[in-house]
Amino acid sequence: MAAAFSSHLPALQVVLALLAAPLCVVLRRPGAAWMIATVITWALLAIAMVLLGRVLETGTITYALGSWPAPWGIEYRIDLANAFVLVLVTLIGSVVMPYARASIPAEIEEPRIYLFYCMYLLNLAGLLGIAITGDVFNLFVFLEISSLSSYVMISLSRDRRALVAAYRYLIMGTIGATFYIIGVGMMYQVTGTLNMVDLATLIPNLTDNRTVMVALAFLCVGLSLKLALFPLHLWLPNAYAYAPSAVSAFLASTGTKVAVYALARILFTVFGGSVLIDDFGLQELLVVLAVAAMIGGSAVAIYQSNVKRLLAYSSIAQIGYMILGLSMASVIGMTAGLVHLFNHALMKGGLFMVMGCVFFRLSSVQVEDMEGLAKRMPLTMAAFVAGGFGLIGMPLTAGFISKWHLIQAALEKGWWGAVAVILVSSLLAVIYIWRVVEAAYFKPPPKGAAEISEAPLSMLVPMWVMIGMSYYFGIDATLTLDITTGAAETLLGGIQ
Amino acid sequence: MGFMAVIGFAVARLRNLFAVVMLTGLFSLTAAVLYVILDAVDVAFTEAAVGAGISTVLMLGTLALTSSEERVEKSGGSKWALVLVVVTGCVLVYGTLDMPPFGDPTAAIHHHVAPYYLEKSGQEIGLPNVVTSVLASYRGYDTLGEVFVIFTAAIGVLLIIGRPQFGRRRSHRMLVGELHESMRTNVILRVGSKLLIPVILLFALYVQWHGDFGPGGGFQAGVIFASGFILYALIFDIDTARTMIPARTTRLFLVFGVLLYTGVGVAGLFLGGNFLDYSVLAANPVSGQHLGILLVEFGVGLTVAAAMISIFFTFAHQEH
Amino acid sequence: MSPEQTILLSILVPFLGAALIPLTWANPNIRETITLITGAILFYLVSSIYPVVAGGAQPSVILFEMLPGLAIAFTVEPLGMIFAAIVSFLWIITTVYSIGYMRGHDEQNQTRFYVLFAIAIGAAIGIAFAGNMLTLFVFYEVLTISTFPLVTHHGTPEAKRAGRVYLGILLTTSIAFQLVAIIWTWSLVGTLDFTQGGILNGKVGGLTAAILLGLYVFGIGKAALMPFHRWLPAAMVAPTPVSALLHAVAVVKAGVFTVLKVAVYIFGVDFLFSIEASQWFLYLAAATVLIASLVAMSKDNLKARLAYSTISQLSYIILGAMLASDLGVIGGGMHIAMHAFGKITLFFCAGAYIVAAHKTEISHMHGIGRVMPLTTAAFLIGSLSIIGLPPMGGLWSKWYLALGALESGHLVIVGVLMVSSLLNVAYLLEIPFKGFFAGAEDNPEPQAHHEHDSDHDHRFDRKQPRQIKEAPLACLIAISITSAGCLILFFYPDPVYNLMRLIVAP
Amino acid sequence: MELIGLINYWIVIVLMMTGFYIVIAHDNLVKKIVGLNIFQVSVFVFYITMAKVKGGTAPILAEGITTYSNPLPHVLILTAIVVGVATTALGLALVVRIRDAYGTIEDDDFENQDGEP
Repeated sequence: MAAAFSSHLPALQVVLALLAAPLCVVLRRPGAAWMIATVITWALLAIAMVLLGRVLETGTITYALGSWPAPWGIEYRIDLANAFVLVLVTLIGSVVMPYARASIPAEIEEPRIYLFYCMYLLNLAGLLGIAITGDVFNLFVFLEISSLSSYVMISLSRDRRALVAAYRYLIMGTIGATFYIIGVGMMYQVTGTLNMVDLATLIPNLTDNRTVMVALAFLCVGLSLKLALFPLHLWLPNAYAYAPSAVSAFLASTGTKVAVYALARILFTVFGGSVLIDDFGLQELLVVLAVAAMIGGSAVAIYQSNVKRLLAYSSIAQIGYMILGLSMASVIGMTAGLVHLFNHALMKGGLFMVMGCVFFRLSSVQVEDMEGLAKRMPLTMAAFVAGGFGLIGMPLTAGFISKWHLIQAALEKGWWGAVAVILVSSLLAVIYIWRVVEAAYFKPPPKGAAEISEAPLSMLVPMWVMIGMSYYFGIDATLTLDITTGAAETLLGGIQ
Repeated sequence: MGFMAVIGFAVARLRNLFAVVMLTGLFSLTAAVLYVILDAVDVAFTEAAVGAGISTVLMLGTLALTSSEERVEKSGGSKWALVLVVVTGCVLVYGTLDMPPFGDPTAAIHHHVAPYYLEKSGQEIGLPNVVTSVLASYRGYDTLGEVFVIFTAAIGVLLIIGRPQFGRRRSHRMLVGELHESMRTNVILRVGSKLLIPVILLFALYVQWHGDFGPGGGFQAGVIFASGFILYALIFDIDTARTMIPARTTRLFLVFGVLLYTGVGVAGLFLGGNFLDYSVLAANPVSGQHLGILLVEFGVGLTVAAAMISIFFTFAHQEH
Repeated sequence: MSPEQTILLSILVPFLGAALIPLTWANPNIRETITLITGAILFYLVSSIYPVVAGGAQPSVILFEMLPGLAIAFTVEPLGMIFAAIVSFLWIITTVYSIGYMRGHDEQNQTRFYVLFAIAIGAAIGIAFAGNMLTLFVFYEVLTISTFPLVTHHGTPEAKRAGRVYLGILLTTSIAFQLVAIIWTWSLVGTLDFTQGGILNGKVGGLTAAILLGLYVFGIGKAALMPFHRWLPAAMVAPTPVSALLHAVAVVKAGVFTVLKVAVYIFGVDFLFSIEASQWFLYLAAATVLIASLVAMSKDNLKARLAYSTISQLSYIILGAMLASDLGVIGGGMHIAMHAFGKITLFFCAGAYIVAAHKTEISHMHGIGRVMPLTTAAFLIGSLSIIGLPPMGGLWSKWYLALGALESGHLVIVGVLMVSSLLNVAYLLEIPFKGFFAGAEDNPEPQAHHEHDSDHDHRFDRKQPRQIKEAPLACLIAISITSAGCLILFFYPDPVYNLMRLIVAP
Repeated sequence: MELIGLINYWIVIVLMMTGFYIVIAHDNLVKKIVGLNIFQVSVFVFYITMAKVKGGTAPILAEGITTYSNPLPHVLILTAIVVGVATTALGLALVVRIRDAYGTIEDDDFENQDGEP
């Protein structure tokens, strides 16, 4: 039986999560729902790892849903790039879930919790579905599953600002999705297919077709809204700032990352990447936006007093790094972008988990309230410092690896301005991390501050596991780099 | 289409949200008519039921819970909005320049994937309605995804505004406000609808099973079924309607629907096919497809109906 | 034990020590014993590698690959041997000193202090033994981060401000310049291994080489070349043992050591000589030597004066590197050793003044030599070594630097060395002379302090009966060992010299 | 003329942009969702328009008919309609909660109440 199922792993990767979600609804018990969500996430991680291993061994895997061959049916197409993303998403989920057990009840009303886990599973399924599919319209459907469930998860926080944040995210997200289907429609109109590989073979015959160009523009704008590329990032800061902490940790390290992957997939697999190199202005545009995000995001982060918001702005800057890497359309640049996708997910996930621990004890994530916190929550704040080093790009952290490659790629292209921007952005990161560190380590606790102790072990351990991984992949980056280099080569296949 | 444009502008200008919502319903209805003209009967069916029916009711419900007048706004931001919109529009128009002319049978769109469906679905699936074949089988996975979207929405609405322990407290007046009051007292409406509702429900069932042959299918049926109930609740009493289908039941149906669909897919796995491969469900591939589509459409119908009803009642149970 | 294992162990030992120290939470005696034992083991390990290196071998070990093709690797070559030996030896001494100082001064958070100290030493050893530029950079940053809490040890607003400057400059330079230089080098030549003769030699054009050199020299902020020197005076808010070992030896020497490494193994002496830009940095270093000396003269705070003196002395070593001649490099390498012993003595003395007499300002130290004769005598010895007068070790390094300057034909530099020595005399000898020979009546009236009741505490009245009130014994032991070191190095500079010869003529 | 064949698309574009304008220019939360609806419906019309084949009939197989309109866009739009209504429902649910929490459904009132941008 096991052997029979092993060929169906691509389908199970998504379907397991889909199946588990309704089960949570039926069970109606928070503990049981948590248990299901956790076990399923771990199982999905295992599946993703097996798939990654298989792709490394034998190359691209395809799976025809309903046994209808593409392009008539929908196919799953797993190469190194998305196998890598699948592992990332499930990995983050696997670490966040144990953490959620204590964190979620502190931030969501008890009777809603079991439904929350249902939403989480749907979100996970949506993200995995986006990553794994080889069909542009199927991507839209799963994009919507993940988006709708993120809106809901964000709105569950007890802070009323989360409602407005979720609403705005919903509006912008839906506009993004609508732009995306306009683009898909136009592509379908001139090619007659929705399959990515099929599109990739047809589009080169349509160079200079204005419809294709506009389709590309709409696809890019739509996905950029989802991945919060400057200046389409407006929904992100509040959404991450006011969402429940476990949700922030999960979404910040997966949601935008999957959208970045989707953009790369559209640009490089579907459009063959040549659109970037040809005289179209798209490359320049992406670079400019990425640079603006890197500087702007970091600069605004400095002035935030809500630390989760600060981290959210930092995310906008870090997304700029990824887009910069992608837009270089070179193997090193793409590797840098993809490896940063992974590394940043670990670091930012870890940092949001830190803030979850802080919120758990302090019921606030304002810098002023965190004064003198290092004495009272030493392990938590040490994790913040450790994660912060990653954002800055100190050696031995995963952030260093990303920065190393990004600078190398920029040097290879001779883009000195980009090098300068990367450096300036890292230095700005020093400042905003320092602000929090200073408050926590060098200020006395505010008068009348409640006696608080360390966060519970069930939150500390996953948090440190996440931070620890960001160090592990900073110290020995050969594994991630081998995979991302392979993935970059796959994605860039159209260019070489 | 010109009519739709007029409605669109009217919506943009009007401040009375009530009127705006009604116009939106009208907009959807017009679109539905248009779809019929353009040969998309299935879509027209759905649009009419969803766009003109469910969406409008939900919006009205929201208005009753919030306020029905839009405040006069400052015009500061809207200039930029206008510029942005015009630019986007121009880009789109630019994009149309290389599009095939309207209705051109030689366009690429009609010559790559689509002909396969039109030519082969007759033998491979054996249903006259190609839309159903594509929907439920060729692209059945999309449809599965979409069922999950509606499932997400239903659970999401429950999470956002649902009462955590709903089903126990029954005393909440629903709030489609004055509308509701006046309807309830209107004898003609009451009698008329009493006659009508069973017909609607029957019609829904017909649409459900007929989807294989003519326009119709799970979505349409589900939405119509839900509409029937909603109508009943509007005209009679929300609590009575609620007792007929308690929250637990809706939720059970909701879950059952999605599980049915997914289950059919998984059954394909156990029987040696790929996920959602219906051909292996029966000895003969074509009858396997038949069976699969039937079950799947039923799952869709159940989910959609349960989701719509659940969403509606959740809204209706809000206190002002 | 093979040399390779020894290398790994000697990097591991300080970190192990750091891990053990917190386990002794409440007991200072055990804590300090562990530190001492760790130091002793470390010194034993490092010195056991000496014969191997002196014999001309360069044991090396690859730990693991960090990036594909780039490993964390260690190679012990003569320069690193010198640096490691100095650091590990002086750590023991400094620990002895710390025991006296930290207890005598009732410092807070002593456990944290010892832990971070051990980590910093580990990082310094890592820098010394680094086999490629990436490894060096990693430990370089570890050193920056681990010393930061030591600088802000007191947690006062002043310490915080200083910490900000410290971290700001060191991180900015290393991230913005050094890292770029390293990555650029990597993408140009595909290796970062320290190689005899240089890896860039002949591979890059003049302009690129010039920019790279600039990125490296400025990027190594720890070398405190002007205008990136501000962090060093700022770091003086730290407890004195930190200033002594880290900011006179480990951290700053890590900086100039890196400059030397880059000059010798990344560029290669010959290639460096052919780059015109090396001349600019030569003169920038010369300017730093002079300006820092002048600033030092204007400082009344003893530790601040010593800090500027350090800046000046560090540029001697940069000078040696930029002379791009064999003798210059030898002089630079030797100066690492000579200056280390001299300057640590001076800082120990400064700390002793703080602990025993609570004096920080030079203008309050008149007559202090009569109260603390041993300390002040040691100060004199240290000063003489820094100035470069016989019979102190400092003579040799200046001698070779001057020879190197002559060899390269830079007469101006010889002049700079002369003038600088004179300035050293002026700002360093002031303290022992006034300490021994000036009385309280020679004190300039400190107007600002006049209204303080406690004002007379700051002076030592010749008419009062002499009370010898020396620093704690532990401090004195440390001071005497290091000042003896200055003397010994005059008579036996051979170990250092021989190692340096190996670098230029293997 | 070729351009005449495109006029249909242009009208659809005007519709889309009307909806888009309502979404971004209006501050009222319900109206934004209405705009979103109109925007999406217009996109659906766009899809259906492109599926039309002159002289074709609805894609329900029958004897004697050889030209059908393209069925695939119909399928896609069926899916998209449901996605649309799901989004609308969620959006409206959020509006209801926002109204509970803030007492208003005008976008620019929230900042004033929360006291930070």
